[in-house]
Amino acid sequence: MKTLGRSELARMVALHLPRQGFVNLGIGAPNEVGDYLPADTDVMLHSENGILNIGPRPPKGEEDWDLINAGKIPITLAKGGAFFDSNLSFAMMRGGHLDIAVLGAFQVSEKGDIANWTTGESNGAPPGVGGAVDLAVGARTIWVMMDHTTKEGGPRIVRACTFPLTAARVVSRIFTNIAIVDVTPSGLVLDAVLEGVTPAEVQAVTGAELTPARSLRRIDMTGSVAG
Amino acid sequence: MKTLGRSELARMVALHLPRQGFVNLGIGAPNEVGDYLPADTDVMLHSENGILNIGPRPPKGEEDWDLINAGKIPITLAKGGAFFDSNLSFAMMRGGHLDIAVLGAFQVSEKGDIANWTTGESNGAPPGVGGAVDLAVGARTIWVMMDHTTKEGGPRIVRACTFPLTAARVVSRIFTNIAIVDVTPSGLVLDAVLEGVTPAEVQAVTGAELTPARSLRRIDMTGSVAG
Amino acid sequence: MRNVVVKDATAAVAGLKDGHTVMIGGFGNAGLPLATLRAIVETGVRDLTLISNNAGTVEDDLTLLFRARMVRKIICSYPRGAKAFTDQYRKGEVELELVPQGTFIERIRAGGAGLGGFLSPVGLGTDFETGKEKITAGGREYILELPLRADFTFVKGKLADTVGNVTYNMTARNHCPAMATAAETTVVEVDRIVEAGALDPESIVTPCIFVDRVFARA
Amino acid sequence: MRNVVVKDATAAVAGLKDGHTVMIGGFGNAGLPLATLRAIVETGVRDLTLISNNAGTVEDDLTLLFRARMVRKIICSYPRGAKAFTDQYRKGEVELELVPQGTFIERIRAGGAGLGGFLSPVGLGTDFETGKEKITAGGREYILELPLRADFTFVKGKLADTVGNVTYNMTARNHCPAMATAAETTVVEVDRIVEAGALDPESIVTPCIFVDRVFARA
Repeated sequence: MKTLGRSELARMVALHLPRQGFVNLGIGAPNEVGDYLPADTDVMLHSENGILNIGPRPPKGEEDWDLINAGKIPITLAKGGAFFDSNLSFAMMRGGHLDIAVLGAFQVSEKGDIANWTTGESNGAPPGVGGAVDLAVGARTIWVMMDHTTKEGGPRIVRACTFPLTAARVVSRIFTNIAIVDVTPSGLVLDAVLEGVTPAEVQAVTGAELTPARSLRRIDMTGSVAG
Repeated sequence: MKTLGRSELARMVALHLPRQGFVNLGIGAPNEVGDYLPADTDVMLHSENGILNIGPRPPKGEEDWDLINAGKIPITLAKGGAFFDSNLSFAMMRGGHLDIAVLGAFQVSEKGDIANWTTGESNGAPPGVGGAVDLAVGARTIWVMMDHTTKEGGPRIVRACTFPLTAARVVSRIFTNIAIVDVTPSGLVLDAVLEGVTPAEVQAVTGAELTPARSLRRIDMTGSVAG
Repeated sequence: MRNVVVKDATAAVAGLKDGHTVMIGGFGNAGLPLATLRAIVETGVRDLTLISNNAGTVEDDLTLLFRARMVRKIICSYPRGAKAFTDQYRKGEVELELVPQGTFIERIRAGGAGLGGFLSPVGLGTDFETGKEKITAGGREYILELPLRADFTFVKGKLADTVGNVTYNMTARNHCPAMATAAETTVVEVDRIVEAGALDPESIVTPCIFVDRVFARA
Repeated sequence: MRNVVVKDATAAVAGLKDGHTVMIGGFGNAGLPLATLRAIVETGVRDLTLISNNAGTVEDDLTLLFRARMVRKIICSYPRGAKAFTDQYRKGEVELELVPQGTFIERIRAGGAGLGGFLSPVGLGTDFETGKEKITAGGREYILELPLRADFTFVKGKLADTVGNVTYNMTARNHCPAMATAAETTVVEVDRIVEAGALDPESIVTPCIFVDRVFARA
């Protein structure tokens, strides 16, 4: 089955962000969404280590290790940005001030439960959680961005998460490398499918029932969505 | 009976403050203590509306109404001072960061209970509390400064407060216009008496038992204490 | 780029409705958004629940709202010396919830920070524990204090940039930053508006995420 | 005038004892007081309870304390990628209390602000509610989270004045200001010390009341 590349998936998410609002891009793949925001976007990016309005990545050699994001990657501050302490940063999250958080996940359930901090199988290695739970509970809208299946081909969108939960009933939309799925009160709705992939094929690798949207949209290999 | 004037009482309290530390002077009479601090003191004055290290009063005509103390009186900022919001200011109080608070009071009990926010007899007027309770609970050491008796000559130092409490068991020392009284686990100790006043006379206008200190000190009419 | 500048105080109070809960910054006159208060009076709204440290004096301050009989209830720490409020309070026309000031501002912070409440030692053994749940934690007894939130917050800043970052002036900061976090709509009246990027990002006290409208006092 | 400047990192860690609880600021290396960490290693203290967001990496950071086997327990949010810690954790030689980061820093703030705890929605219905009291307030269920305090806090600032006021550098601010409020003794390692009055009083992040010692990183 064809799948979107990581960059194209990031681009697809970026194209779905509103023109303005306060957005937190999770560590890892979600963070790449920032690279695909239009230059004239009014979106302001937040990072939980105490910065609002993150600018483009710094040029090579101009990194400052006191100016990093939650993934500990060097960043820049855009015009109109601000620094603050962790208490205020997490107040922004827990207090519902962030419009959207885009998170990676191991599993999402049909009810919108998210499991993204541990698989529970650590082989004795210490677990880490960071700001994952605070973000999943706090932001007004939670989008997940992940591969549709595990490396072994098993489903990540499931009826009930088997991995330890990050938060219950918070995810509203799932962007994967083959589809866009909305979490609605009446179940999962298949909003868009990658070109060359059928809804039936998506359903076959999904662990919960998908209802195709009335007008199913098409994702092309660049991550653009039409229809 | 002779009594100390308001200014001399303020001076007496000032002379008892340590050479350094963080001190909050309550609204009203206690606030005048600041006028009698030695010029070279290392004491830093806090006010709950968000300032640390209050300087001398501003010259007439140079008042700035954005720079006031908790009594809404214009002040100045001393070198090394800082402004902050009310949350941090009350965290300083509640969190035990202030060394001493000097408070006015209607009544203090022999156990160190303080009643200083209302007499409970308002004739229908609204009560006001401000930061009185936070301060009485939060500062590490609570000193009270008040007239020894009511206008009618009744005691303000009592076995149990009859007015609504501000906080229970917090006062460690009481400075009055005729005496200094320490609140100890074994009861009230008369530490100093104004010249021309006898311990028996102090006891007569006190509503709880006073034990004279081993070496009773003498207060002169300027508020200096010797012995 | 985001731009939250509105033309004047009238535009700043748009959407304020009867029955709303309104936070107003300030300690005495420091931090009080006076142009905003005048504009609120012009709206003619009624039955407001006011959350502000004081209740005015005898001057043109929160007194304006009481004179115009817009307030049903006030939550505050120190309403003494407030003539118009006192008259209405004596007649039973306005309700008072008196809160120790540190508890007052911590409840507002809790509202803005998404907390369900906090355990405070302040008020134990006094009238201020009446009607409140007591909880023992770490071997000590505390009062459970609940968050405060509002429909609108109106505060006074010193400078705002066009995206909505705000600084304050000296002790006029007081309750304003916490209140700015705890309302559906936060409006900041400032002395002057500057371009985005003109404020030191290390010295911004209220980041723009909390701010919906700013306007310059005329 | 108050003067809290000490000569060097060795003087800064004086009084640190076996079994102490120690907060260390920083998110990754930003805000990490590295000279202080080296001085802590020199003291040879043991059985520390560490409160810090991370547990080091493979470099000279918190790893130093684990390599020297000084830590009995760590309270943190993200100890992944921490080689020395991980080795000891696997062998059961060090205890881990994992806390969501927002809860972590709010517990520290509660410790510094004299609160007995707070009600948080974070972690409900997850492993993070295990063993914690649940309290219903305002019709909603919350987890009761308890305060954290320490014997020593060590953080990294940008500038300090001689009386102990502190500013931070960009995202190196992170957990440092809250930690500075929550210890018996707070020590700040800075890039440079300036005279009292040289810092803008509006831009001081940690007022000197919270600070016991400052020293300039060599």
